[in-house]
Amino acid sequence: MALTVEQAKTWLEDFYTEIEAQKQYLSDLDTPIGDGDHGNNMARGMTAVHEDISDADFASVSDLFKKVAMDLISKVGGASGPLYGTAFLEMSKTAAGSTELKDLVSAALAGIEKRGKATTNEKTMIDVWSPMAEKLNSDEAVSEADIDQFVESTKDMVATKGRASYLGERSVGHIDPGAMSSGYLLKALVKVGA
Amino acid sequence: MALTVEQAKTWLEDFYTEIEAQKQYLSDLDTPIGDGDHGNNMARGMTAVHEDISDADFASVSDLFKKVAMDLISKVGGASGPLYGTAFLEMSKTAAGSTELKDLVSAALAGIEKRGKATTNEKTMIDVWSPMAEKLNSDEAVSEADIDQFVESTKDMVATKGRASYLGERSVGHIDPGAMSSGYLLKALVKVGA
Amino acid sequence: MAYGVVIVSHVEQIAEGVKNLISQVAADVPITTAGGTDDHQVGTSMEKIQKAFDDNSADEILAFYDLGSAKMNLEMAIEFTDKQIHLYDVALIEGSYTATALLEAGTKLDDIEVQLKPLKIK
Amino acid sequence: MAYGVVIVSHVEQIAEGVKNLISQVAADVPITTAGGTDDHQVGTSMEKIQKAFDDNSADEILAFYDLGSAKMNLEMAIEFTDKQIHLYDVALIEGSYTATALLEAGTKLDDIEVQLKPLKIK
Ligand SMILES: Nc1ncnc2c1ncn2[C@@H]1O[C@H](COP(=O)(O)OP(=O)(O)O)[C@@H](O)[C@H]1O
Ligand SMILES: Nc1ncnc2c1ncn2[C@@H]1O[C@H](COP(=O)(O)OP(=O)(O)O)[C@@H](O)[C@H]1O
Ligand SMILES: [Mg+2]
Ligand SMILES: [Mg+2]
Ligand SMILES: [Mg+2]
Ligand SMILES: [Mg+2]
Repeated sequence: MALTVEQAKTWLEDFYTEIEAQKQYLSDLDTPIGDGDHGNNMARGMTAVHEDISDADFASVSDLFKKVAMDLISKVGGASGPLYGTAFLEMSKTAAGSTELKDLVSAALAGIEKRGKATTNEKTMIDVWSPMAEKLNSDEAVSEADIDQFVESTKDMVATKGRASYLGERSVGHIDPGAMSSGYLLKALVKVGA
Repeated sequence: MALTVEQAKTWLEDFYTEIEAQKQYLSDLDTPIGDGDHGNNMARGMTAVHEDISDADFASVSDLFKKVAMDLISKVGGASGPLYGTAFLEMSKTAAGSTELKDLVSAALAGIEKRGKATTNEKTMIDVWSPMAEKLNSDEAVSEADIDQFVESTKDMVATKGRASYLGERSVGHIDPGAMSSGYLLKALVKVGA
Repeated sequence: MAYGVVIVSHVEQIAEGVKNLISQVAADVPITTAGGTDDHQVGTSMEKIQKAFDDNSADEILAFYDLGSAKMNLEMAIEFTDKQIHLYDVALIEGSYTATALLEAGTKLDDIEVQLKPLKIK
Repeated sequence: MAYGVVIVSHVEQIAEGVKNLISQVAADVPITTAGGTDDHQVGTSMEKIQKAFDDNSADEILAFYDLGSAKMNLEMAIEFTDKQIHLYDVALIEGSYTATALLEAGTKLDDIEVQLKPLKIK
């Protein structure tokens, strides 16, 4: 269950492909409860990641994640930039000691919570990362269906963080776009089978 | 004590001349406790007034004041625009019935108070208009020295309205620029001897 | 859309920029602006505000402003217009963003005003 | 001047416009801005914020922002800079205007913060 540099690259390339494919859908999710740019934001960030990692060699998972973090921080432009950026920065630090999935995901979650000053049930990406970390930490297997379900759970929540929070009760009935992109990221991670 | 059209024109032309002469000083007064534009604002407004009235005939004081009001409203650009504009609008309405100084000044004061949602002792032009109206209404003579003293009284006040109010206690020790320009206006009025 | 939004600022760039920011979350809300004086200086213009009221396709308008003297010009313009204007003493950017996002989501004016209340700072 | 001001907005025009508005009442306060993303879209950029910190001639900075995600980028930039940054969750225009006018008048930071408190809306 420890991630190699090759697996990490596959993970990120798969995520890049998925973001490209789902770009419009992610922005559409962001339209009723946000500013309609989440897909474009993520695509801008992941294009930079793809360009920087596809032909490059990395001495460690930690180095690779650091590069990813910097690209996301500087290219995304929306809230998801500092959030995913911090997630990868924290994973980079942790990966210097351990690349166990549960350690990486827990580090990412802590980073997102710190950066977003948010917790579960606020209708954000945390509602995907948090149950994911919990399952991994209790050594349970996590299926793609589990992750779909974490994403889906944000639909009935009232947003209290991010742009959707301005809508209050009106945010109910919509899946959170950042939860959806986090779902893609974590499903791609599960698929590499580390 | 009733103002004729000729006297009113003389009044406004004198005020225009004084504003031109004191433009820099008024802006300087506005610098420590405002945005340093009061002299320019008033000059812009009074230049338009001068151009519109100097060669024109007016059937009544009321018509003349209405023109003045419109020029000040559209040209001044700062808070003093709607304030002086409303003062002249109210004087225009009153002048249809009476051009007694005390009636005109009382109408102007009421207009400024309404527009600025302000009262005395807030370090604004009201601190000049209000004691002026009071003296006129008790049929006392008002000298230029009296008016100077109304203006001077704003120096020790704490501003609670307008831009100077952002400075709170720090506004003490400075004469209010709008009080100063109102002083010029009222001294010019006293001088026409209506 | 039944409601429109008018943004009044002392600075043309602020008025335009706020429009950019909020139209991103509310493609269907008519938004017009009045920024700066007629000669593009820092200040406000009652005529520009009247034009922003007129040019707005809605008959009922939520109006937002930056500093106090903009409010005075707004109130004068309100006296001269036939449209129904609601004037809010809230933070300009944050208040107009909140109101516009809620309008886009079809929220009733009463409910919008409840959400604006904590943003009242003037 | 011991203190500088940094304005962070999702929109370049807003950041520039706020600078215009507040520099009018504070000719001596160094003011720098970070508006929009690197490619001039609506959003914020940590690199632009870092540059606004660096380009500001003051070593101690009061920072203001519009929406939440700007704050996240500000906080990241704060972790990377050596300057001392004070971040305020106040209305962007009204708060930065108040603070800058008071700085110009030589007010102490403690007293400025007392005046900013009622403008805290985030
Ligand atoms: N404070 C926060 N904490 C955690 N996640 C957040 C927070 N604010 C926003 N998000 C996440 O970011 C997503 C929006 O990202 P994006 O659209 O790229 O940024 P923006 O809202 O700035 O346009 C939301 O769907 C949500 O998942
Ligand atoms: N609410 C108010 N009530 C009465 N007078 C006011 C008010 N606000 C400002 N003023 C007056 O307006 C003057 C400032 O005018 P000016 O500098 O032309 O406008 P601005 O402050 O918009 O730049 C102040 O000196 C004060 O006398
Ligand atoms: Mg978005
Ligand atoms: Mg965005
Ligand atoms: Mg002024
Ligand atoms: Mg001004």
